[in-house]
Amino acid sequence: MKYLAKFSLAAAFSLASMTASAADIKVGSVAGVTGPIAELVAPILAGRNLAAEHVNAQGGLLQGDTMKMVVADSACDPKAGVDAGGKVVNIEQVVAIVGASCSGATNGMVQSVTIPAGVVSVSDSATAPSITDLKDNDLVYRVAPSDSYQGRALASHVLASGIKKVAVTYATDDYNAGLAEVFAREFKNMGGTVTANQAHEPKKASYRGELATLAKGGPEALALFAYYGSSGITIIRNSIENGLFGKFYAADGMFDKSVIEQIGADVLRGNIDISQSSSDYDDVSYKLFAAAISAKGVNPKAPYAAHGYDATFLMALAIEKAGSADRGKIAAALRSVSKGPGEVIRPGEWAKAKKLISEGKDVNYEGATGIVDFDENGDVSGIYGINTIGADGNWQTKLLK
Amino acid sequence: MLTIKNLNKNFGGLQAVRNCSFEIQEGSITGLIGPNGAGKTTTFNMIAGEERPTSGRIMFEGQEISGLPTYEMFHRGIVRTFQIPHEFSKMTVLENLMVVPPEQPGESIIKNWIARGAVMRREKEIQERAEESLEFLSISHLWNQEAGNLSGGQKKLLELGRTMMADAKLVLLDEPGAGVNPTLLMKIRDMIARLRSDRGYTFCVIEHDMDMIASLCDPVIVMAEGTVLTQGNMNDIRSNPEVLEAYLGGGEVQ
Amino acid sequence: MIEFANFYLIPGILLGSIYALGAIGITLTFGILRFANFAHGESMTLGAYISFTLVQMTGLHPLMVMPISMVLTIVVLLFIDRYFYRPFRKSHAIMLVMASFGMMLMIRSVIQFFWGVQVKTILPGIQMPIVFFDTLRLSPKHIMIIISAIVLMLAVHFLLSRTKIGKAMRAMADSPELARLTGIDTEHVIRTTWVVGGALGVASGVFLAIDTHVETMMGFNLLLPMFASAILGGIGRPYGAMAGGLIIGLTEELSSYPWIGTEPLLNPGYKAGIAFIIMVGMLIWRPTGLFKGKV
Amino acid sequence: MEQFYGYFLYLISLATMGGIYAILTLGLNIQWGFTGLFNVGIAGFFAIGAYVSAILTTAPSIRHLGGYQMPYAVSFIAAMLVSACIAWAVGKVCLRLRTDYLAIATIGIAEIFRLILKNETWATNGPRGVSMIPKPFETLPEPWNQLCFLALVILTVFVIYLALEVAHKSPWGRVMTAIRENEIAAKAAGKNVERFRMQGFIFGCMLMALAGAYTAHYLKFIDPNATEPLTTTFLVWVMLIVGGSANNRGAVLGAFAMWTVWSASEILASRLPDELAIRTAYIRIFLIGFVLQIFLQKYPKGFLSETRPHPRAARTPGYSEPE
Repeated sequence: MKYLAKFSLAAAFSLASMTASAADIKVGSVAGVTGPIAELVAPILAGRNLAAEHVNAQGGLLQGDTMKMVVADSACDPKAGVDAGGKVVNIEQVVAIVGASCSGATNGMVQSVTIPAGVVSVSDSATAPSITDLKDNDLVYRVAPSDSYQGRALASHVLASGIKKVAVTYATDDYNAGLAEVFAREFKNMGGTVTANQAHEPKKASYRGELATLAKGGPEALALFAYYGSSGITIIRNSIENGLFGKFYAADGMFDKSVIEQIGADVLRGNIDISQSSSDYDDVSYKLFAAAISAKGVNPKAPYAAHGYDATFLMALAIEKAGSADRGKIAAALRSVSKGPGEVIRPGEWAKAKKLISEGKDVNYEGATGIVDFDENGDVSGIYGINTIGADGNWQTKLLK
Repeated sequence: MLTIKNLNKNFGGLQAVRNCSFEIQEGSITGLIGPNGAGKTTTFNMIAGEERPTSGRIMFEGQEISGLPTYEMFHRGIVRTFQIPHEFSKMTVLENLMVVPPEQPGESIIKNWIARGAVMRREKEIQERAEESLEFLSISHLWNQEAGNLSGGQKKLLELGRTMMADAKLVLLDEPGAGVNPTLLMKIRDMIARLRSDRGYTFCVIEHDMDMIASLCDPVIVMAEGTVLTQGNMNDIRSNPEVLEAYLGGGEVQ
Repeated sequence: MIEFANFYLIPGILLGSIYALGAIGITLTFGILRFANFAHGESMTLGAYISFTLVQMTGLHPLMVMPISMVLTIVVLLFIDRYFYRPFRKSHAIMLVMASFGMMLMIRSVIQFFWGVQVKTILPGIQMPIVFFDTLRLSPKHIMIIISAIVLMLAVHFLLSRTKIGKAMRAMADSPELARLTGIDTEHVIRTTWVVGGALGVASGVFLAIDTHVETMMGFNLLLPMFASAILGGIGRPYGAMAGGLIIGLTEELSSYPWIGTEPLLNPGYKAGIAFIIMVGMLIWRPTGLFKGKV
Repeated sequence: MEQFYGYFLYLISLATMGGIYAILTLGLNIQWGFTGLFNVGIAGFFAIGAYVSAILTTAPSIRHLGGYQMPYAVSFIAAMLVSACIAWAVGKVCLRLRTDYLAIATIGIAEIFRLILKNETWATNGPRGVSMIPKPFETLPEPWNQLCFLALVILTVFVIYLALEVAHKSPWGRVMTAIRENEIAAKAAGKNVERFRMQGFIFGCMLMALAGAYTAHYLKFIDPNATEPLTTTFLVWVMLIVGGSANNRGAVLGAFAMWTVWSASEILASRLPDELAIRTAYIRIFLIGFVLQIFLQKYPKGFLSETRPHPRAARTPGYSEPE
């Protein structure tokens, strides 16, 4: 009996140590692997993993520990988000979380798991303004800027390009509905006219009827808030084929190669401007990131891939800065590594950062998506680019100042 | 007690019941005979509320009841049995009977939670009554059998037992003797007679066994091609040439 | 007025013919195998994905490879029928509904596993419409889809009215017991049902893919309108399904026409609910459908 | 030590969600197990409950209807009542038709409901959902708040279970069984079949709404994605079939077992390399469908088959126990 007890205790401990071996520091990587935005998630995960790879290749965390990303599926569903968060926090004992992807899943996960558990999280693609309002004990951060910023940025861009009257249509999902709301409000405030503002149900076969009504009242362009896959491409195609709209303004849900592939570069050239919470593509930080991820066969401009990288890299810096895999200390360190004072660290420069931190110096991460300085709400202001189609038939980005 | 006036029932192009009118007197055991396809069962279905008449009226105790749903008919005291027994096959014989009584407080889901006492008291009464019925039918030894496992004859008895559990006034029996051995047939006949005298039920019986009709029923109504051909006592019927005609040479009417 | 035709009527007819083709399969399984096949949308998706792969491999037009993808999809359907539906032939229909329910999840996740969830295009690029009489705009691919749909529906009509197996199918949809008594080989009829329903399903999937794109949820999104079409037309009535599909497709598109004033009559966000509302109305007032199907 | 505390917390969350699913399965068991109604719109009634309770309890917000700050008891009851009314209307139309129609109609209802949630932004904040929903016991320290919430859920499951056991064994349950066994005979026995079906349908839908309300408070957030049919309708069906329909214990068992499998299978999947881990997510869904098929074909009764209590041996002489 005694032996049995001893044995099972030993077995239990070895099991426990197996799941959290001394050389691993686990970071949760929660993303909507299945569900409505599954198609966007693969490049985001690639971004996150690239950051972890850089860390591990250049000396690892703390005493050479491996930064291990533990994937969990939040399915864009708050139920799944809470479940996924619970698993990485409690079973995997992660020290911090990158994610979740969708605002809804993030909202559920942080409110009912990570905030109570005192685990810090950095989302790379949750943009809902409501996340700003949460009582988060300084535990919820995001490198994806709130929609409020992007809506405003796009609105001013549209006016700046000489368009005074637009029609707005948005897909009924959390991301696009929010953006459209901000855009329409800001556009009006800045003196523009919104001739029509209509929701549309994603994934329908045709939007010709909707577009015909939207085209009334003489709008000069269509402001389109949709994911490219669920309705965006169909809407552009329907519009062009039927001569309803020729000029489009869209947000980053539309930013994908397949828009060009499916519609054709020549038709779209000069006729589509897509705002994107992006990066300064001339910035040295972005170039470092782009080179590294292109080598993996992933498009560096894929929506939120760069954000995935930055979120993960910041988390690694916070762990290093905290000096231990202690959840509370990591949370406390996160903001300080994101902004000055301190020496600037860029994507891929882990070895340098590690050395500086070990010498007790401050670091300031300037990432692929910009300077990523967390404000008091854990948000970043972000920078926006406008993508147009270049002579080579690819997206070309101009930074919005 | 029951009056049927100019009843019609069409199924698509087929007219199953045609201008059918008859009366059932209180306290009688009325026989309903006729060749296959004469519309007897359809008439039953309409009286019991399973089918809605295309036109015509059904009056019960002076009230129009045509087109009312089955449970309404049941609550007015019209209870039926089926030619092919319909039992609740996975339930025990006792339960089969205990389902039937109307207005059980336990049939309200809420009363089961808040008025257990009343429910249990009524259950006890019902169970006693069911056991009495089983004894009357002399199948009490089968009380705990699943009804689906019973023999054809036993199922017929169970059908009869169901009518005893209801507060029936008029009982419609659809071929109680079909597929039953002669001994049991005699028993069923006696039971029907006793139920009339003891409990005051009125019966209407569809039956092909003419001996049974002759010894049990008065009057007898003959239906053919969806309408009433004639009615009277069995002797009159036997000598009626139209009836013989209807039965294709009268082979079945002895 | 011409705007009405261009942007509401023609898309409505187009959508309607896609629904109609899918609904024929639903109504046939409903009539002959006596169950609501929840996996029908997924067989459309599967057909579209197979066609997509074939187009990628051969570079041919989707319509050219469609027959091959029909055959492949039908093979899958027959396999599914043999191992997942046949064991329930004698059970209550609801078991089949549930089995088809599980099948829906299985087929879809297999598609997602092999092809991924990225949206794919089967016919890239923009096709500018041909303009008739200066105003009426018809895109060549839409003409092609509508003509192909009409050809397929005529083929179904020929099959049901002229061939022996077609007559047997109709007999079985009318009354399975009677059909069995008259010596119809029911298994053969059932296989033919899968063949016909599958082929039409693939066609409607490919047409939808040509009009829009290939996507893993495309079949499921069509399921409700197709059920509605089948019910509207009367269960077990292939001609009813065709009419029902057209009506539902048209109503969906016309619902957002600015009949009164300049605003769409119905918020287009609710477009997907139209099919359902027609269906409920039908269930209340005339559950047998336009063509007197089964209840 | 922390690892074990983690396991403990995970077990709490597993049991909480399992318990919420048990409420759903018990609701479905009334409909399918007792009454034989094929409801595929579980997500719709779940959503009704979740939103009604969320809107009634949240603090005022510019984003959605709210600010009523009602006590939980009121909001839970309101959620169930609203669901009951909608269930009544649906039942009125569909219950007299073949069972498949109910399936199609309910799946339609669920979709319509999602459309309403997405489009009526003034009330529901549209696709962005209702955030900062209060959670019972959340002011207690960790892990007591979670334990108390779990206790609330388990207590609810237990009370519902007892109530349903009583109902199943009662004359009400007897009539329900009779209707399922032989509808014609039940009608001939004077039972108002439509009314009993309606009762079953409404009671089931009320429980689904309650589960929805609990979920909203548990997640502290609700949006239309949380009412996705895959995890709110299909998974519940598999739970009931696997556990054993018409058996309340089976329903509860199936809910806890399948939720554990569903949730824990991901822990294994996350051990795989990334590329595979992403794809495994789809294998999980495939397996859910496959498990359903296996149980339908091989074990149609599930783990626990239906048991109906038979009346006890009578006192009247002449009765003997069957051999």
